[in-house]
Amino acid sequence: MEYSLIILLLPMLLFFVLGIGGHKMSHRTAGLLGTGGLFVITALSYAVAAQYFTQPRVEGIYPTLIPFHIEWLRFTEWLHIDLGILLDPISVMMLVVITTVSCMVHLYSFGYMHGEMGFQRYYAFLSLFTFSMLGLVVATNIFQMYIFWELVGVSSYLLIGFYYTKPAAVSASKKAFIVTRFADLGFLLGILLLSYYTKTFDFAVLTSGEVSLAATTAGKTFLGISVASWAMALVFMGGAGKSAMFPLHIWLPDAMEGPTPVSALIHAATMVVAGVYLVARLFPIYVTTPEVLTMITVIGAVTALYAAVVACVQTDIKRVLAFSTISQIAFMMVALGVTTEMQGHGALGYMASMFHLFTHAMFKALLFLGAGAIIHSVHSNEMSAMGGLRKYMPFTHITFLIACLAISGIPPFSGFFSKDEILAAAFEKSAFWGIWLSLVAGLTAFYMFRLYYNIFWGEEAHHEHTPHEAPKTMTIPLMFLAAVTCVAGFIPFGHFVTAGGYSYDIHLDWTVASVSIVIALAAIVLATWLYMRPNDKPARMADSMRRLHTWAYHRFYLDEVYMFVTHKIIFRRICEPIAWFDRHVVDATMNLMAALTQSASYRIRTLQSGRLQAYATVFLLGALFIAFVLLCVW
Amino acid sequence: MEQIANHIIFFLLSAVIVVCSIMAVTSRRILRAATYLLFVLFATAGFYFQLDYHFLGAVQITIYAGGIVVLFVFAILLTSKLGEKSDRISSTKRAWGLAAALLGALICGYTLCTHDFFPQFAADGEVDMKTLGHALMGMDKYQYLLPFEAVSILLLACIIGGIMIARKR
Amino acid sequence: MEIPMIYYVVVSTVMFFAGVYGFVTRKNLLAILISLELMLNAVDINFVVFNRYLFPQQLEGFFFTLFAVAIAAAETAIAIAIIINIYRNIRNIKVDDLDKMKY
Amino acid sequence: MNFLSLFVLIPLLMMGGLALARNMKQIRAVAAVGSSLQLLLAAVVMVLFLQERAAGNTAEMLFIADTVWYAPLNIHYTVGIDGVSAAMLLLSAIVVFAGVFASWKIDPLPREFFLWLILLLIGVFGFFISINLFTMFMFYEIALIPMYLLIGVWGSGNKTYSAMKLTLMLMGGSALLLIGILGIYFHSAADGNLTMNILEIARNNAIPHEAQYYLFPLTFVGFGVLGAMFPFHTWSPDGHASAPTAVSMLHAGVLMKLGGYGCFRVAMFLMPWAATQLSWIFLILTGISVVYGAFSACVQKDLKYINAYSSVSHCGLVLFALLMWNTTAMTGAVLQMLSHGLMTALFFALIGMIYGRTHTRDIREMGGLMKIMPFLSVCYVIAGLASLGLPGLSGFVAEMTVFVGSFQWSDTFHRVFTIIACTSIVITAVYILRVVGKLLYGAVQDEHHRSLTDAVWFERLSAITLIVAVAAIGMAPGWISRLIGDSMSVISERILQYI
Amino acid sequence: MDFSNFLWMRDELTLLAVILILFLYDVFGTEKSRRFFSATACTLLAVQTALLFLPALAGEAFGGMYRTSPAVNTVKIVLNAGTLLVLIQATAWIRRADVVIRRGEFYILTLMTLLGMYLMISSGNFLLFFIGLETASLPLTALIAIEKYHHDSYESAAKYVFIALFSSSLMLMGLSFIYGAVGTLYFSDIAARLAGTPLLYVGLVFFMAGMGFKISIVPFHLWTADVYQGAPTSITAYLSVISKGAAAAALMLILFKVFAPVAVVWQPVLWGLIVVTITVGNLFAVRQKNLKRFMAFSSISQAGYILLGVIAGSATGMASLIYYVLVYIFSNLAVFGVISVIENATGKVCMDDYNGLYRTNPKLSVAMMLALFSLAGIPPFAGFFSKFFIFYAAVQEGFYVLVFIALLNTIISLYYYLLVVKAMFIRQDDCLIPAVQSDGASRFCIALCVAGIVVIGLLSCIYTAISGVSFGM
Repeated sequence: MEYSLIILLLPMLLFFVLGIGGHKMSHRTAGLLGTGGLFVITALSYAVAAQYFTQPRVEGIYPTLIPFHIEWLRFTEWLHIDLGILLDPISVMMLVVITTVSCMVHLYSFGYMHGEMGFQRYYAFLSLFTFSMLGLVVATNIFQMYIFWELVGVSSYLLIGFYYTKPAAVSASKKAFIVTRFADLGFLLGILLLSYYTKTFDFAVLTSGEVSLAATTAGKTFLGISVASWAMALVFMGGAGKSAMFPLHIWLPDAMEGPTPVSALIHAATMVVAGVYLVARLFPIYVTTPEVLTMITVIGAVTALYAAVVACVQTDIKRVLAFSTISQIAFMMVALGVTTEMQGHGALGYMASMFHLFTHAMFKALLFLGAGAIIHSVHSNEMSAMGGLRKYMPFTHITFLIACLAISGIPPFSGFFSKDEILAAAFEKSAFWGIWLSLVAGLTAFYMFRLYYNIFWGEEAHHEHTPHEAPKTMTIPLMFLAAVTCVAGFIPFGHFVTAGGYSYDIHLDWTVASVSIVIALAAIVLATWLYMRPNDKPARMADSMRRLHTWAYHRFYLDEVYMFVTHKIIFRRICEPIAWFDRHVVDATMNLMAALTQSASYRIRTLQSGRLQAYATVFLLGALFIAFVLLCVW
Repeated sequence: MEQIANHIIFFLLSAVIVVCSIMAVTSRRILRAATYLLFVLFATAGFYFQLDYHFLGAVQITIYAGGIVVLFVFAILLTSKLGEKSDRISSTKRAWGLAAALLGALICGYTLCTHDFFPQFAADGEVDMKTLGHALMGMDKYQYLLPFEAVSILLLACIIGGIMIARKR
Repeated sequence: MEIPMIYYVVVSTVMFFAGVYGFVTRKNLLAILISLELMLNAVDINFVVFNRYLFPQQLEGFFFTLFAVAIAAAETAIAIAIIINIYRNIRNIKVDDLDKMKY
Repeated sequence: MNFLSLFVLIPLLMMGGLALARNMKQIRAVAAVGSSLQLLLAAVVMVLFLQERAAGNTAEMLFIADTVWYAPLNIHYTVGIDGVSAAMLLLSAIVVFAGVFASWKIDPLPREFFLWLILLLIGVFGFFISINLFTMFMFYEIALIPMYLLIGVWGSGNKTYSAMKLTLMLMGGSALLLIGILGIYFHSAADGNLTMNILEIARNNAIPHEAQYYLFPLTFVGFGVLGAMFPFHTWSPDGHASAPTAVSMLHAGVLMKLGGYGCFRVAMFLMPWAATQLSWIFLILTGISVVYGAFSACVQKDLKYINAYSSVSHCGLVLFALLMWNTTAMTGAVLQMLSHGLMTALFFALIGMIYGRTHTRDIREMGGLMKIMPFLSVCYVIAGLASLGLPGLSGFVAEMTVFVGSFQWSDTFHRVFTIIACTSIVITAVYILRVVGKLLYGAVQDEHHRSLTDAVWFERLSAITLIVAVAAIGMAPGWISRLIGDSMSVISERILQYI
Repeated sequence: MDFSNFLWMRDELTLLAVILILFLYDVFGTEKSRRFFSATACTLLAVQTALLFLPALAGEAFGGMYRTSPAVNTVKIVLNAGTLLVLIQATAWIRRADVVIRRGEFYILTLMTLLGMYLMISSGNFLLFFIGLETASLPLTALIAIEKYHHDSYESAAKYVFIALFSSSLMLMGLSFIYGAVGTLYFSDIAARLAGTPLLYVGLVFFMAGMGFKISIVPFHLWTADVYQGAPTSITAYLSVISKGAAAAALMLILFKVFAPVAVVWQPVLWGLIVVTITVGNLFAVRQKNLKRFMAFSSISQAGYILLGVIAGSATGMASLIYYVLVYIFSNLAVFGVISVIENATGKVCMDDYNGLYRTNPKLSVAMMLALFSLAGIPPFAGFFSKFFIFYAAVQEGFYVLVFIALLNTIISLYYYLLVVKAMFIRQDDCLIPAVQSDGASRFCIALCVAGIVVIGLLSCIYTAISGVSFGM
């Protein structure tokens, strides 16, 4: 499968071509080049997937393939960064997800970004992102992953800040980069710690159990926690940053300042699940550190609830979707967190997580692209500017509804199946997490339908010009993704991707499923009652929970806390004092030495009084002084 | 007896030297200072005679007393009015001067007094002129033709320099 | 010759430092020069006395004094020439007028 | 005299050419041709070096040539290069090449400007090819003094003050250095065969421990001043801020590297025992440098100050990594030198070009330049990304090598300082993005700026040269890392045998 | 009488012949024929300098009164070269109407002081040494006062002569103590009979004070600034390099040859003097505005560096000292050459007057700058090498701390040298000094100095040659 290398190289080539020569091309050429390239890549990755999954299993699992591999940079005898392509079930699955969504987004952008300034630049960045993301998922070692991890970070930065004249976009991009960078610091330290003890970066070695982190760090603790846990927790910190886990999630809602297709691609479907992917990739090690898995579960659960609550009261449709994304990724994290073993019953969560990753990518991309179409036609992100759009935008309406149903967990849409597996896995672990997640699932259904009704039903807002259906380039991706959403649930996912690699037949646990369906339906009904027709019930309800509403609306003031910490503490209390110290203490010391010399020079000038006799006196006294000293010494 | 006379003369000369030296540096009338200097120089010549270095005493009188002091007197007459008294010396200046002089005298005196001189053997009478002449005109060790020539160049240079500065052009 | 050598030396030291005192305190340039003569003369006594008492077999101190006297004369001559020149320029020979250049 | 001396000879010929040049055109021609020749030579030397190594020559230094200079004092002119020197020569040649084009329109007194610049080059190149303490020191000082006039005459702002401060502080460093070098020389052999040849001193390994105890700090601090080690870095912000473009480029890009180079080539290589005993002090200082510079850069308002503090941080990392002794970290240090040299030269070139148009360096007075001068802005972003360690550009390679190397020490002291140093990657991101955000993005602050033009050909050439070099190291670091690692392992092994 | 003794004095006699020829020329030459006086003087001195390059003699004459050696010969060559440069440089100034009448005296007296210095460094007896010293300083008094109607000139002459007399009487006192303690004035005998007694030490201190006056060591330096400022620039140049260099060489010879057994005494003394000299000289120089005064303090601190060679007291120290003096002569004379050209043309000697000099007088500015860099010890100029070597010599003998202090002082000295460079190259002024058309002699002299500054360091043969003779010191 050597041609899988092309999947990586082609987008890189496209990036260079579009980045360097783009401004000389017409929009059309650039767009066609980018989109065409993506189609090729998509086709190739489907081919890879097909070939990979049709190959015979070895001892019951799909073998891990490394079709391409070079040493890139050698640090020590045993530590070296390699660049290569690693194909195993999850990376192949991710290849498919990424190329599919990316391809759709490329196509969609052709319409969405039509006539925008910097159209070529946009496609160049998209190519860069695709390249980086693909590189990330096929990484053969953790350092390669870190490299592409940083690259997706920067492409995300560039794309969020695409409208660089908009201050909000600029600060959002900055925020996104710095927050994830901070998380990456943890990731890096985690890598260093991990590699210091295991003496390798290689996934193959790390996950195959050739070296055991637990064994090499046995007995070593720091602050009462074992070094192995520290390492894995730090690595998870990187994942948490990328995947917007509480409390590092704050960048993601702001990231919605980027063009909507970008949000669909990066901030919904692909990059944000990198954290989940990372945990999944290193799962054989995580299994050996249960306390870290517990931490992941807790963080995921808290994030899921938090994001869902906040999503209920947001008015900007992209923000609702952003919080929904956070919440859904948290679901995946929880699913991984509740996984306790590599095989057997306890390994269900892993599969569920990957499955949800897959389905979520599709329907969330669909939601974002739909939202994009809406924004494209009403030129606003605010719900208040929408309402009753179902008449004007039928395709969008239908596809959006499908996505909403999918995310709410209504069968037979894909979300139902994957979410159900997660709930089942959670219940497997403990009823507490099961109930918690079921509740959050209910909230999800509620806010999604609140969104849906507010956009397509409800009171019709005043439009300056009549909203219209999006062009073909935009609706085709919508329809494609909707179709996928409809059928994806029936993919025998457990057959392809499981923790241990062994085939696993998904069978719905109907008790769990029926409970979740009931909760979801109840939530939908509530939303319908509240939002389908314009009325004052929502306002009254908000009034009745005034404080909760305000706090939720302001995202529990977490941004303000961050602002306080960064500006008031880091800038005011650290940076400025240091800069002051540098100028007024360190530098002043140097200047003081010069000033002292000058003043000494001024003080001793009277020695040179110009008077002959004073000179003679000094002369004589000098000689006498030396003589005196000598006499005293000898 | 001769010893006593020697001693008396020595103390007389010493008294003249000490007193006149001090007077020479404190007298406010410049011409008197020059006169005191003359006395000091004479007394010094006396020392030389007493030490049986008659030639040196003669040189002292002719060059110093006869030459230099006369030069001084001419210069004084040229540059100051008769009977003019110089201004009083400020007390700080005097204090510095005294301090420097006393300190110097103390240190030098102390060193000289505590030094263990080893007189090799008693001196024997006068140095005869022939020895002197040979020493001055010889080129061996302890003979001084070269310094003699060198000093002549120095004197020539000083003459040229002195004339250049002092003449009116 | 029973007079202890140190007597001479003490006298010369007194003379020398009297000269120093004069050099440092007098205001008239000629008076300063007179003080200098005292200093030079004091040194001559030292040489002579050392020669006579300590190392009489050679005449080194003797000749040093002889040449020192000659040099002193030359020094005096050139110093007086300078003083005369100053007098010609500013009509006095006070040392206080010679402190234009300082610091 | 072997062909390495050409590195000194070509600049000399250039000076001759400049003296004869009659007009601006000829001056430029001389400068451009000379710097291109120098670049070519550096590349050729690199190739020859690699060939020789490939042919199995494993001597510490290659192409050694030794000429007696001052026989009575045992002073020789000795040249030779190892992998690090070859890399530094190439770096210098690249930066110089870019610098010449960046100062294409220097005004006033172009001839004098280039003359001084080239004198600086003689110092830099001479330093890197020398393996004799005396010649090393001589070239080191040659490189320092032209700075005074270059900043004083062609600089901006408070230039005389900055120039004086820079010169005096660096001279202070070299004062420490001189005594250190003489001390090393007089202890260089136990049998009386004193030598100034670094290789021979190392071979003799005769410097007594008590002498190392004071000679090591002298030489390390002496070079450390030029390497902007806290608290001796304060010449750097003012100096860089006032210097003209090409001088900032050369100074931050190449000259500061002399400091780091000297630290390991002289201080650590010759006095390995003291290095093991004393480096903890300097580790603390350089660890402080790294974060301190970065934090300071966060609140600066002048573009050049930001970069200068960033240089303090990055150069601090160089020394920090050197003091970790192991081959990986030391290799990382040299990579960081190369990387910082290139990207900071790029930064200063761009800042100079922007300043030349807007006549301000205050980031509060600028904004939205991306729209007005896209080429420069994109280059600036690339430089920024290189600085904050984006994979694919040189900064990443260097930093990661440093961190991985530093992390090989498992005691708490080294761990703590490694982690402190690692945090700089976040702080760097903060200040780089802050500048990029304020300067390039957002709305145009000053309406007059709308009429400004983008880069012209020589500016583009200058920037592109550097970007290509940054990207080349960033994308294919293997060979250069191997090249450096081979040379650094000699030094690190010498030190490691004492612990 | 064995007149062959005089054959040893080849150098002195040829110089004396030059002086006599000039004397006769001055006395008997007509007004018209004296136009060539300067040229003749320079040529004759050049010829005499060339004669110095004859194979050097080594030995004693006049029963040890006079001694010569290749090292001494080398010092003489260096001094001669410096004097020649000064004379060439003075050509323009001495042609000025108010001093041209004293032209003959100028050359004769200058050469006589040179002769005095010859005697100083090749004497083998304190008597001859003292005569040489006086011959080297008394005519200088007349030379300083040569512009005798200028207040500065006679003020400085008065200061010089009185301090000179004071110091020589103190030195005589010291010599008398030494005589009293040792019993002879012949160098070789002193060295043989030396015993450390307080009397000897006090005598030694007074002797060093007297030499300190000539070299201008702090605290015996106070006359220096005033005299340098007041004297005509050419004389200042002569004082600052030749007189100082000769004295330093003589001090080294005497301390090392005569007082080597009591080195434990004079080395610490010298140690302290060096520190104080360099530091105080530098501190004073920092604030100076008048360039000649500035150079005076600079020369004081340079004297401190020169003494490093003395304190080292080794063959390397000797060679480094001679080399240092040679380089110092070239550097300082270049500076004074420029100062005097500008002073002759405009009468300006203030640093502020030099603002923007590069605009109008680029060549002079560059010469000045190179010379200042050389003085500051910046490579690749000769000053760097000479400083390095002298530090080398001192460190070789273990004077680490001393060298360290000296090195820290080089920072201050660099500061004030750069002040001048700053004035010329960086500062701008409305009233610039106009373009100065200097005369050929000055130009030649400055060019020679600059060539020396650039070349001396890079050509190792000069140092090697000096080093080769200094072992036989």
